[in-house]
Amino acid sequence: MTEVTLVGAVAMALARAMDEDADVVALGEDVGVDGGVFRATEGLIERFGPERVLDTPLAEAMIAGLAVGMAAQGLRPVCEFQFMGFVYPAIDQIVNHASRLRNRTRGRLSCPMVLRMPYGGGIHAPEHHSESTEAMFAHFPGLRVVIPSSPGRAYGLLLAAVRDPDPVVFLEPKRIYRAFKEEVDDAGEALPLDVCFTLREGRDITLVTWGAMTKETLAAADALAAGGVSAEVIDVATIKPLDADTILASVEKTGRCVIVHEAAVTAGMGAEIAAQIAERGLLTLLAPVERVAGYDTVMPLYRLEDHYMPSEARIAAAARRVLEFA
Amino acid sequence: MTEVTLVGAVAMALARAMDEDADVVALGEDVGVDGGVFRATEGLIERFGPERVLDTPLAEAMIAGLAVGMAAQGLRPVCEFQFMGFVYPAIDQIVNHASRLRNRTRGRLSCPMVLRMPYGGGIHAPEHHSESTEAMFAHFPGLRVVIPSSPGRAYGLLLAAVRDPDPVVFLEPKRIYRAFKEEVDDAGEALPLDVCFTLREGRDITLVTWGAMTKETLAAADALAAGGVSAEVIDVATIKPLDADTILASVEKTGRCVIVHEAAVTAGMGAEIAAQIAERGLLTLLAPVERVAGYDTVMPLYRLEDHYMPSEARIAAAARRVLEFA
Amino acid sequence: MTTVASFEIGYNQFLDPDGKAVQPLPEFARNPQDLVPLYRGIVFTRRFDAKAIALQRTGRMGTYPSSLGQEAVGVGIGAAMRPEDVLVPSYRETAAMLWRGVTPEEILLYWGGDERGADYAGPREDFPISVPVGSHALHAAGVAYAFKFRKEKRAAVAVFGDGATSTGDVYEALNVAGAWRLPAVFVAINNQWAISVRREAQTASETLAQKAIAAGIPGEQVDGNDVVAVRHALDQALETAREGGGPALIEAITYRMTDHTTADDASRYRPPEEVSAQWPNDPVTRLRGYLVDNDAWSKGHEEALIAEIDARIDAAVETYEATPPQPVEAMFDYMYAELPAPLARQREAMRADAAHGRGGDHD
Amino acid sequence: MTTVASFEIGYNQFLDPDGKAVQPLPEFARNPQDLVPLYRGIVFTRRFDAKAIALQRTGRMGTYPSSLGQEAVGVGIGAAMRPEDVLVPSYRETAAMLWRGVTPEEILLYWGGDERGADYAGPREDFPISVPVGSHALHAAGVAYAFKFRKEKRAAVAVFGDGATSTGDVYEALNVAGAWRLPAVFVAINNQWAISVRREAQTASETLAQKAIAAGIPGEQVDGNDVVAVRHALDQALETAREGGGPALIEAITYRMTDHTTADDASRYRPPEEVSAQWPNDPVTRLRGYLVDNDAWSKGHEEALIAEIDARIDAAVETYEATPPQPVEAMFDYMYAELPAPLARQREAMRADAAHGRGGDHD
Ligand SMILES: Cc1ncc(C[n+]2csc(CCOP(=O)(O)OP(=O)(O)O)c2C)c(N)n1
Ligand SMILES: Cc1ncc(C[n+]2csc(CCOP(=O)(O)OP(=O)(O)O)c2C)c(N)n1
Ligand SMILES: [Mg+2]
Ligand SMILES: [Mg+2]
Repeated sequence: MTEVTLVGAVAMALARAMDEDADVVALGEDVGVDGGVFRATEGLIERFGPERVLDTPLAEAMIAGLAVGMAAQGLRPVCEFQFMGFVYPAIDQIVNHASRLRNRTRGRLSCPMVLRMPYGGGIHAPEHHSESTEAMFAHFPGLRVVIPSSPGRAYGLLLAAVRDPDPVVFLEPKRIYRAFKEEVDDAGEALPLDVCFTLREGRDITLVTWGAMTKETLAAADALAAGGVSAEVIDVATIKPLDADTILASVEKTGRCVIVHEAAVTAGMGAEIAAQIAERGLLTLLAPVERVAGYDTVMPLYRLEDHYMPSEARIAAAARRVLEFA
Repeated sequence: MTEVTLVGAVAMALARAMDEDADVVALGEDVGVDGGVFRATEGLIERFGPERVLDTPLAEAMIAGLAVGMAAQGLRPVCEFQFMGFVYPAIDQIVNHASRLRNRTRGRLSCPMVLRMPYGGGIHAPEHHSESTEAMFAHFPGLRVVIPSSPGRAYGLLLAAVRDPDPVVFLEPKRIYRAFKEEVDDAGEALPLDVCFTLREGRDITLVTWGAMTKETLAAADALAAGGVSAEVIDVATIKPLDADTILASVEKTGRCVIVHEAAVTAGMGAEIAAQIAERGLLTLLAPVERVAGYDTVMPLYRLEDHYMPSEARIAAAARRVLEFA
Repeated sequence: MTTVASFEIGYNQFLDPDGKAVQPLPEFARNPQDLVPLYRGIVFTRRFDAKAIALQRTGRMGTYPSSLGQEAVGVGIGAAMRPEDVLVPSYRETAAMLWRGVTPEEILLYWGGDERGADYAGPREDFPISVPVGSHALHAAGVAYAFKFRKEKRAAVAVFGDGATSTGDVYEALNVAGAWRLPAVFVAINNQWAISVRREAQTASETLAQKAIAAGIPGEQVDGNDVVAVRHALDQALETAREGGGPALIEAITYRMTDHTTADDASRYRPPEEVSAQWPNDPVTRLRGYLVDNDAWSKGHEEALIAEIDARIDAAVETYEATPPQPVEAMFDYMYAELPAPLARQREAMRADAAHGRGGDHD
Repeated sequence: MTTVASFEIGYNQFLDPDGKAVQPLPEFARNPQDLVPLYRGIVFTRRFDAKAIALQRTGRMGTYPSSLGQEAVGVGIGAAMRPEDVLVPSYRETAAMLWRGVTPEEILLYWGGDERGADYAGPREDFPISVPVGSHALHAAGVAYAFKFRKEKRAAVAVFGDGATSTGDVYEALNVAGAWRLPAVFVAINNQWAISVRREAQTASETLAQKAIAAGIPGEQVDGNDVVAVRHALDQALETAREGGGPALIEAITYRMTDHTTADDASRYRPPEEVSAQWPNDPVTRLRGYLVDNDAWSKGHEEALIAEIDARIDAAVETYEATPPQPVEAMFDYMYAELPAPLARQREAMRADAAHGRGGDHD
């Protein structure tokens, strides 16, 4: 067992994955001797050499396009995009190629690859460094979209992502890269993809979230608990394919639901979850489903950034509105 | 008044817009002497010359990036992307620049531009020619996303889009480019953006849709009418910003709602609409909200294509389920 | 101002439009008989192409992109590649694909709207056709990286058009291939048109071959209607690539003799005289001329070949037309290695809809 | 094989590292006095830069990208541009921005996390800093198109780094500028590093200037630490561009003397000796040497200049730190020309939340 941060757990999982499978290669900008600008690939080049840890030229479409070719040849590329705000030039390669090569060739060729990137706001970074457009990836058929929210889940889910035979977009909540440490056993054990993790059981209301927002949501659950409210907190973790059953079962129990994400509210992943509840869990609802989410604005520069991000107080207030609804 | 098809109305609106404002320029691949592969720019180069109707080199990021520079200088570029499947290389320019230049400069510079593209399936086209990822655009803050569903609305909404001071993604449902004709008065009158159009009033159920799916949805409404059911049909038209009020008012009246779109269901725009109903209209609902949408698969090649697209029968069946719910 | 770098772009041709050798032919072509297979490949492609267009015109197949007039490029590429090399083609590489062992049946099935047409029984590692112009050049770089990584003497060949050379993807692919000395060969088929846009409107660069200079890799032009020149350039570039000498860009100059695809009408944007002026460059007559002049081909050979090819093509059409469509749920079955639960639910719903006749009945 | 095209890339320098003229200086520099404003610009940038880093280090400002060592490039660009030209910079163009009239206050405000820092009171048409590397080169092409369209004698100048030259966007921008003969000048600041990646790892091309050849436009190298060479190259390229002669690419060779940004630690990936070996090329000492040798500068001048600059910078810091943040709802107010109804609702909800203390209280 090692005490690691979330970013430390990413590095640990990468090393483990590369150790166990010689076809795994890591590529991206500054992933080599620099160890990645967040140090998520620290130590890899020393251990696995420059043929498996590739500092690429600066071109994101190229990173993803290379990975498609590598993966079709049986390698398992793990790409790092330095920030989610810089993945957009690669969208064409991801949506038109990586996500559909298996389908296009009836399974003859496939794209086992991981597209890692730090995402989300809250670190007082410059423009374009605070994106959270996970819903965009979730909408594209053929992808998996996985978001860890703790060192342990970062380790286990990233291992699962690397071993998965299909492309996985792996979004790392950089605001909590170093927010806290956890004991993680580097035993190569993956966590299951495609399922939610119930972080806290509760009876009165279901709080659904993922990524860095688990922190605020758990804090809101604490605040609610202080007022005698028992909140269930679900970390969706794999947002696509969505494990709606776990969420629906929870809402069936509590009758009330608040969904929390920092991405812009319109057509965010919260909409999909609310829609599934409206479709399949309508009769279990005792109150409207609320979304506490980012506004439909560009993430402001850092002086106002904290006002953009859903706060514990906003989450708790929404939960109280939903709880008071009768 | 002229009888025109939807694509004819697009061409008519473009000519009108270029005629009334010398700063409007059209650019894209094959928009010049070829008149666009769907003829949406037919006649423009003859009338306005090659300085205002620009056949570009083949590069979509370039088309959008050029347009950002042009628009910041006060031109009003109208870009054509030959098919929505080829707009992805331009996403970076759209999301990182066009959608936020006004915000980034506190209004000093802005991006009055239209990003036109044929979208959707159903014309038996090759791979990558049948995309409908309107939800992706709707999720990005700072954009307008407009989709006409008739010649009249194509004309009026495109004029509005060109005159709008901000970037507008204008998605043209190519399956109904020539499906029917309408009398359209080329008088330069725009239709309002940001509002839904109620195509048919009804009491029993609300059918919400846009683009080519209005055709199947209206047909389903006919079929329901034959069974004595009065369906209200709403064409959302501007899917971002979303006029949820019109939809909620309708659902308040009917108590039942089916949302129809051909895009993949997960995190599609239907999710946003269902979520808003679950949030703001829950008490008015007499039945779960259903979505009849594309599957979370790649649009199949043409032999199976028709099985992907929501059919009149699927829509009517969903409506009956929702109507029978008690 | 001191000069710090200088570059030259060469052009190569062996057979002139009349089929006369303008310089000694390379080793592989010393014996005229050895060129007969190339001739067969060119003629096969031309006749297959004509049939495909006829199928489209009669509503028996979807949109199809003809390679009329540029068959020699694909055959030259195919002939230079080894089976273990990997082809990463765009949509107009019928000639190279056929040479590599993709069957006429598969090609018809693909353009006939059936994904099984990309599940090649032959070259299992070749990429399917790439429709997003230029995007696949990067895949070739990735494939080449895998070869280099595994120390295999193989090369990847990306083929794309003049229009594609304007895309950032092609540039990025050339650039990384250069930076990493990848065993990749890039072929830009300059057929002078990207749908309605002339080669001159794509770029101010005098040649497309010189795009290589930006990536620090060799670039050269060849007469794309001279299959000997194409094959020779590819032979050399592939050999260099496989031996660790790095990538190259080859511009093959040819002409698109017909519409962009069956959905296009080239008469809208180019005069018929421009097209007819190109017929004297035809790769078929050129190579046939050489073979006949060198007693390697006769009218009898030609008739036998046509008959043989047509029989093969007719058989392919028959198989194609007799192939029932996939079950509708096939659209789900290759999205992931294992069907995730939500998709399984959608698949079930679709089957139920289909059973109730609520499937596709669009017009 | 016949040669069909050939190209040369030149390199230019006027002042060597010791400040000696290696060739006759161009017209604008004939009188040493006329170089004093350039010297002031370089020194201003250097001192401003040091202050900005100090602010960041003491928690009074956010991440900041230093231009230490490459100030002459920006000053040369700024000096060659006319006010009515448009600058399209990346994040490291502090020198050029200051020269163009962006105020120190604005620059501090921007890096201090306030969008108002990009609402320049001076050069109203200049683009804000572009963070997505390479993407803004296309904007310069679009701006240039607008100039050409309106028949204005103006030019757009895009500035980006060596890393950026690997992006498809930069290539696409050069290419369309060439195809359309746009009045755009592209400056690639080759400071040898893209964060931790060496120039040599970006591309196999011997020079970055030769990237121009792929676009069919002129490309040349200059010594980027020689402000005379930079300004001269820009003067010529801008004049050509404004007069309708088309675009150019200029590679300015320099060196990034410090961390990539304040968030970087360059000691992880490059030896300190490599950096110290570059100090003899310093643009400040070089130009000062020339001025002193030519009796255009003295110790007294230097002291007065420093005092003047520091006073100006101190005033800017004071204003910056005294600037209250925008009202929180400012994040809504520039998204669209008119606030759409759903956003107005969100804005109201946010104001209510803020009023109830439910705004940002993150850690
Ligand atoms: C990225 C992208 N943009 C646009 C298209 C539409 N399109 C298909 S082919 C073509 C022209 C391609 O020209 P070229 O590269 O010269 O190849 P050719 O068709 O001549 O073989 C265009 C614009 C596309 N398929 N992909
Ligand atoms: C498209 C994109 N990818 C990645 C980044 C992260 N990043 C910021 S600066 C930089 C290196 C840029 O190097 P160069 O172009 O040489 O400019 P320099 O920083 O040396 O001035 C990188 C990778 C980015 N900002 N944009
Ligand atoms: Mg072509
Ligand atoms: Mg650099």
